[in-house]
Amino acid sequence: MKHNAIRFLLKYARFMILIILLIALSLLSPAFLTFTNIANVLGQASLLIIVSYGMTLAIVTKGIDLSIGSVLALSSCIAASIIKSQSIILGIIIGLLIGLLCGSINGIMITKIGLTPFIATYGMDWIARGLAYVYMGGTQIYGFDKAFRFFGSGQIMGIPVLVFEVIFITVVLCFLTYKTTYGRNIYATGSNIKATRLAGVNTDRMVISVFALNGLLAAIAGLLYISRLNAAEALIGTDFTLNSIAATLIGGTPFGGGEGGVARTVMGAIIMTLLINGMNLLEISSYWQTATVGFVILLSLFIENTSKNFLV
Amino acid sequence: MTYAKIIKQLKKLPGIIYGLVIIIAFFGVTADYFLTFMNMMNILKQASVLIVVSLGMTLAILLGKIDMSVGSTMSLVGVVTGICLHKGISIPLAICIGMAVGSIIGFINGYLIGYRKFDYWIVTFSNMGIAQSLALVITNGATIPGFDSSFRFLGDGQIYGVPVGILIAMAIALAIIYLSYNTKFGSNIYAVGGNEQVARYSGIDTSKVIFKTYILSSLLAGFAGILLVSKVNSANPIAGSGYEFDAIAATLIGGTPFDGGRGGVLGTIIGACIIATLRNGLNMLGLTPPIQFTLVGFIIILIIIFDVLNEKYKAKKGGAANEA
Amino acid sequence: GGGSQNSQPTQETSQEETNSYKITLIVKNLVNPMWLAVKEGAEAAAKEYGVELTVLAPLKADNNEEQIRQVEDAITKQADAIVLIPADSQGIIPAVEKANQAGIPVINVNTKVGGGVTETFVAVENYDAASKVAEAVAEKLGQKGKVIILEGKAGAQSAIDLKQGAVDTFAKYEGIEIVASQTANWNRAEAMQVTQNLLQAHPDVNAIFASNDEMAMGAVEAVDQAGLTGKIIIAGLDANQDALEAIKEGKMTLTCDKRGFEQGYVGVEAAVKVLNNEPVDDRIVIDTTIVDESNVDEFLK
Amino acid sequence: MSDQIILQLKGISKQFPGVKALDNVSLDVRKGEVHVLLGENGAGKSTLMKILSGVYKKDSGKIFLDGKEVEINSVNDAENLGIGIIHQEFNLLPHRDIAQNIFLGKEPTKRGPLGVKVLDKATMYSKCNELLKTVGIDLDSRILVKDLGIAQKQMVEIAKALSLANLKILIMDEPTATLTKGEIDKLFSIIRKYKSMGISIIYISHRMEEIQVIGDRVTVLRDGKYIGTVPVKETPPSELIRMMVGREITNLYKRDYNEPGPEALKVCNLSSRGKFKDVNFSVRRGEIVGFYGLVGAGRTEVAKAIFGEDKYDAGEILINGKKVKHHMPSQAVQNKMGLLPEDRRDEGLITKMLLKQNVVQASLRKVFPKGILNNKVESQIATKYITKLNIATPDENVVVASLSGGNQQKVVLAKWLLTDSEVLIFDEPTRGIDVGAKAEIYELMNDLAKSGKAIMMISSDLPEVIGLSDRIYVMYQGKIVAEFSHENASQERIVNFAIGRGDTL
Ligand SMILES: Nc1ncnc2c1ncn2[C@@H]1O[C@H](COP(=O)(O)OP(=O)(O)OP(=O)(O)O)[C@@H](O)[C@H]1O
Ligand SMILES: Nc1ncnc2c1ncn2[C@@H]1O[C@H](COP(=O)(O)OP(=O)(O)OP(=O)(O)O)[C@@H](O)[C@H]1O
Ligand SMILES: [Mg+2]
Ligand SMILES: [Mg+2]
Repeated sequence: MKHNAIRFLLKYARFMILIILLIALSLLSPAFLTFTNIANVLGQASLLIIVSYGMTLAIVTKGIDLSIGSVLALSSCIAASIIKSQSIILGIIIGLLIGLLCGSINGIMITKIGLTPFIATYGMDWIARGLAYVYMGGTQIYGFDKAFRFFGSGQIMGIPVLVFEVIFITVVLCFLTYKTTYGRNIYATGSNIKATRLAGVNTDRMVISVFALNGLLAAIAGLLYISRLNAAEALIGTDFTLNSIAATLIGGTPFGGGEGGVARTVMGAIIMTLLINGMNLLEISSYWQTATVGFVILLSLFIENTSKNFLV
Repeated sequence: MTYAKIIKQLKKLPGIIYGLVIIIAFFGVTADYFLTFMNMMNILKQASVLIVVSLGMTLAILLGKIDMSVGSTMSLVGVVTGICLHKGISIPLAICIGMAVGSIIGFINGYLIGYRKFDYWIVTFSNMGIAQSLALVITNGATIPGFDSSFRFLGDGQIYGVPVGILIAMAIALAIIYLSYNTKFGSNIYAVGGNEQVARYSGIDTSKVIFKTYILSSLLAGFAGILLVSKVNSANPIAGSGYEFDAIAATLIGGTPFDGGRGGVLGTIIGACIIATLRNGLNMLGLTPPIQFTLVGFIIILIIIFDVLNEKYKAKKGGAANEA
Repeated sequence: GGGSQNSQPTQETSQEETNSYKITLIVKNLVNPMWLAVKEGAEAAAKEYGVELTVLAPLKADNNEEQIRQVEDAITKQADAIVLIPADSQGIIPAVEKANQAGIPVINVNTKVGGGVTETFVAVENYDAASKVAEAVAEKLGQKGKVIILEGKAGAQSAIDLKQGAVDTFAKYEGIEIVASQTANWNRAEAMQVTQNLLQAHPDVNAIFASNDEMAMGAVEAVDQAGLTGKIIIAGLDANQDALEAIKEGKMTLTCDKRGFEQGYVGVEAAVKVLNNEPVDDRIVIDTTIVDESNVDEFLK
Repeated sequence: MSDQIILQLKGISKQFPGVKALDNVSLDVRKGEVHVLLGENGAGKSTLMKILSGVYKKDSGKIFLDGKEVEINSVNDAENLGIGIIHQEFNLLPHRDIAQNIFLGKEPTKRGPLGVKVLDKATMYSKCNELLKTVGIDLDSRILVKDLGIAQKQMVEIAKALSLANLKILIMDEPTATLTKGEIDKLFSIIRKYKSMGISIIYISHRMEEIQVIGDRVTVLRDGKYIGTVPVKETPPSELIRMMVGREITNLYKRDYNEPGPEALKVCNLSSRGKFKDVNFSVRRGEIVGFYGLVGAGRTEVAKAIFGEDKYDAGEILINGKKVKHHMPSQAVQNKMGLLPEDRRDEGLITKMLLKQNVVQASLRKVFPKGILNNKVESQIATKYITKLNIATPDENVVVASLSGGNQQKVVLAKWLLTDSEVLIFDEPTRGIDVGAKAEIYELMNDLAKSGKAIMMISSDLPEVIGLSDRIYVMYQGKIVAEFSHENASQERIVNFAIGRGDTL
């Protein structure tokens, strides 16, 4: 009985931290626990959640994707110009295709040429960012159609549309990774690629598809991003790479492959967004922001480790 | 040393050295003024700070781990040293205080990762944030300006036309090369990175090895921070940010992969030189940043592909040799 | 060939002209429209005076160390003059000193270098510009109200100057209270997020001072989504095109034209004068202009 | 050998979450004897030895060395007491060279510049070469371990254990599982030499015939409990097996030879530079075809090439008469082939995953044709195989890493049985498996053959090869040098071919 309770706590340690954070912030700031603020936080977390899903999948396959932010920028910049000059649908399709393409190239460099994921995606990061700069030539594209803006900044019953979109993507990805043989093979590939290959799984295809999916998610996030901000420029998304790694790890997907998963990452991304929200509300000097995130992460590790020791 | 011996030593160098040679040859042909003594010194000087941080990063990666906090440790140590200098504290003491503060970051990293078995990425990432905040808070976000010339000599002085910064970086590099290839501690780092369980089963105190390595990494980062401050003659609280990724890149380009236990600092030094040469060369060609961006990515990937193919070729040749 | 050379005579022809000067312009970055304007101005001057211009910027935006490298590389390439917009006033000094030693004149633009010898300073000081904007905001506020400041990247020189200019100016008005000052890293998305958050804590805020137009546009989006457009004064700096349009639409209140084109043009012009041994003033002031709905049409392209 | 007792273990117990691995086990070891530990997979042999060598901490019990009670809390403690161990699984760093591995954690040092302690590489390499000579392997001590064959790695492990300065007790946990006859003989002569120097050896093996040759006394464990200690000479193997598994095993190699069906796998002139050359053989339905050879003979390489894991330069492969070219194992699996790899930990299992997940891994497409997983189905299948193969595990939801070696091997087997492959390649199928389980596996293989599957079996266990195969191919230096039918196979002739002497008898 007692063990079960602790096991539960351990499994949901991240969730507990989230709850503690919520309680603490509600007590500290009256503005925190309001409908609009919570809706805001969820809307703000959405894009991070989407890109972090891609990062999580890459990390589950024992890789990493440093190009997420740049692929996001490149695909959304090109999409933006088409959306402005031609049609919304065509822009979206091309944007998604570019994401898919960049991701697939990453996957191919990793599997067929044998580059490590870090190097392949690090190189892609430079290239995609550079191409975005070249394409935009330092200018910005702004002022999109109402219809397009709805995806990123619309609201339904006061709740950002983004939230619904993220829920949809989450359901799809959870199903894909936890409930299908494809998902199982992703985890197997991440745990032991050789044994998985020898068990008859086309592991190259697994890795390429994961990175392609990754690129696609980055492109989706990019489209929502420009829709939300009503502008596209080459430098967007720079912070997404590091933040998505952080959200993945805080959520509890470790490096080393084969463990964790997208369901945990939601938690990590929301915790990170809440921290920023809380600090803004409490007017903590921006100098302390990175440290606060650091402290909270370390704290969560402490809680997790102590409960683990308690269990044994 | 005889000629044959030199050749033998050269052959031991990581294959990536060819990558460096090719880049130098390329820019030598395409960019005016590239192959001048002054420019070579420039490149080395520009590489020297990166070399020093990358050495620490390489040790962490050899452990099979990583140290994300090196960049902000650089900043923190830099501003602490800067503040001390402005308070009139003597140069050696100011450096010691700065390094001591930096080693606290390493101490926390090492303790939590080595003894408490916390995830290395999360710990060093958190400390990256904490060190960054501390640097900003103690300076109130502002740059600490100008120091006197004896301090500046470290990063910016010259001896017979050779910048002092290069000499210092070289001395540190030699020490770390020696440490990693010729001491028990160095060999233990490889063992822990190769397989922690094997190391433990062989009687190595793996926690201690991890602990010491992280302290060393933060000390090297700290020293790089001081070199940087001396070179730019001012201490900026965000000066080191971004160095962690460059250091990782230098390490990986130099042939030390993430899984740990293989590779070495020698390759990293070449890796850092490749990055510095690339940036310098592209500047010398007068290319605009967008094009530079794209080219940096392409060239890094090309170099690594070249290296991977080279390794494959070597492996194949080795296989054929076994036939005999 | 690089993009920077496309807009000027090709290398061979310019090298044949023996008297064509080689000038290197180093800016803070090339991702902000402001510096692009500077680049364009410089290129226009280069064309006019027939000089060979190289424009460089750090790959990592606003990185001091890279700027130092670029100065060093320009010295190696034996540039005739360097036009410099430093990302860090103090950090750039060693590079300026090196240029001095090499006998290469340095023309300082926009952000003042903290030491070394410069031929002239083409001044558009961030501190002054921010003061001007803050004053305009105060005026629109009727000298009283609650203000939020959106800061640039923590630790960056211009972020510090801009914030200080605003803070000092607002302090002059008793009725004005700065209720929050947070960083949004020059970044539109972050500015939107921070503004959303701050609007929760301070629903009664009257004005938002953003240290650049990017962040101001983020604030515009946040305010728009909160349904408060028109009720909150939003001010930025740089006079980016989308900010100007927002002013025209009434979503944003004012910005400040820092006249990037002129900065670049005058910088190169000053360099040519120095090289021709013509006299230049120690300080060439470029006037900044506040742009609001009254005069926005003059600035819209 | 004297009767002097050097090591005594008294009442040792050890509990793992969910398993009582050792329950009040006592044992004494005499000076200069080879003390064999015998027991089924999961009996607790390795656990006991890990306690003795300082890897695990015991829950209770006492250890006496030379009559004095000792505390062993770390590997260093054990080494200082002169206890060396060769672990069941490899404990080598692939990217370091032989000498660095052998002296890992105890590198010789000297005073270097500035008086700091530095590695004494010269001494290390010369000592290492000496050691390698003792062990009887002719290798340069600067070769990286990753470039060694599996048997050579094992010899390096042995050298590593022998490098201990004051060696008193040497534990060998299944040292011969990866060795072929030649190396086993070498190992035995080393053991005899050390024995004569008064060093005691604790020897774990599942190969009954070895015990007769090298053992002095045998201690049997079952389910973590002490069963008894008997002298080898006076105890027939059948009695040892009875003590160990609690029942008689009369006929280990049970095999019904039937008329084989059509050729299922045919390999023509297969060559791969530096690995093997002009390999020709065939396996028919209902046949078990044995492959024997020394280490590095190239058997595994041939298997991997057929399976699409390795590339080959020339030759062709026919399955059911149809030419195939596998670029990757997934294609081989689609062609109804299965490979049970020789290295279960790195190639056979996903040790982080659950038992049931491993069992279905190679058959996901078959079991879940819609691509959607079903937990219940998975559990049902796994439970069936746990019963069928007698896998010792609490349930199907355990992480595979926590199973004993033999039981892990059974999981790999289960994985391939589930696939319904028609051509099965078994690379060392019983490596590290106890006699009881071996008997079960042999029976399964016999059944598979009877049901018309074609089995290619690579094995370094000669009695197993002879006892089970319809036909036997012998490989030497990448070439097939002989073929025997089961009627005319003789141990001596096979060995002679395997060591390259041809038919000189
Ligand atoms: N680290 C561990 N965690 C949990 N259970 C363990 C662990 N190590 C061993 N066990 C369990 O303890 C029991 C004894 O295992 P041990 O490895 O000692 O068996 P063994 O006699 O060496 O078997 P084999 O002949 O297969 O090597 C088994 O049930 C095994 O599953
Ligand atoms: N002399 C050698 N030097 C280096 N590597 C070798 C040598 N001999 C064999 N190897 C390697 O050892 C491994 C084992 O060889 P292989 O699998 O072909 O032998 P095998 O006949 O299957 O024997 P076993 O299954 O007993 O290992 C292969 O990877 C092979 O390349
Ligand atoms: Mg065992
Ligand atoms: Mg083999």
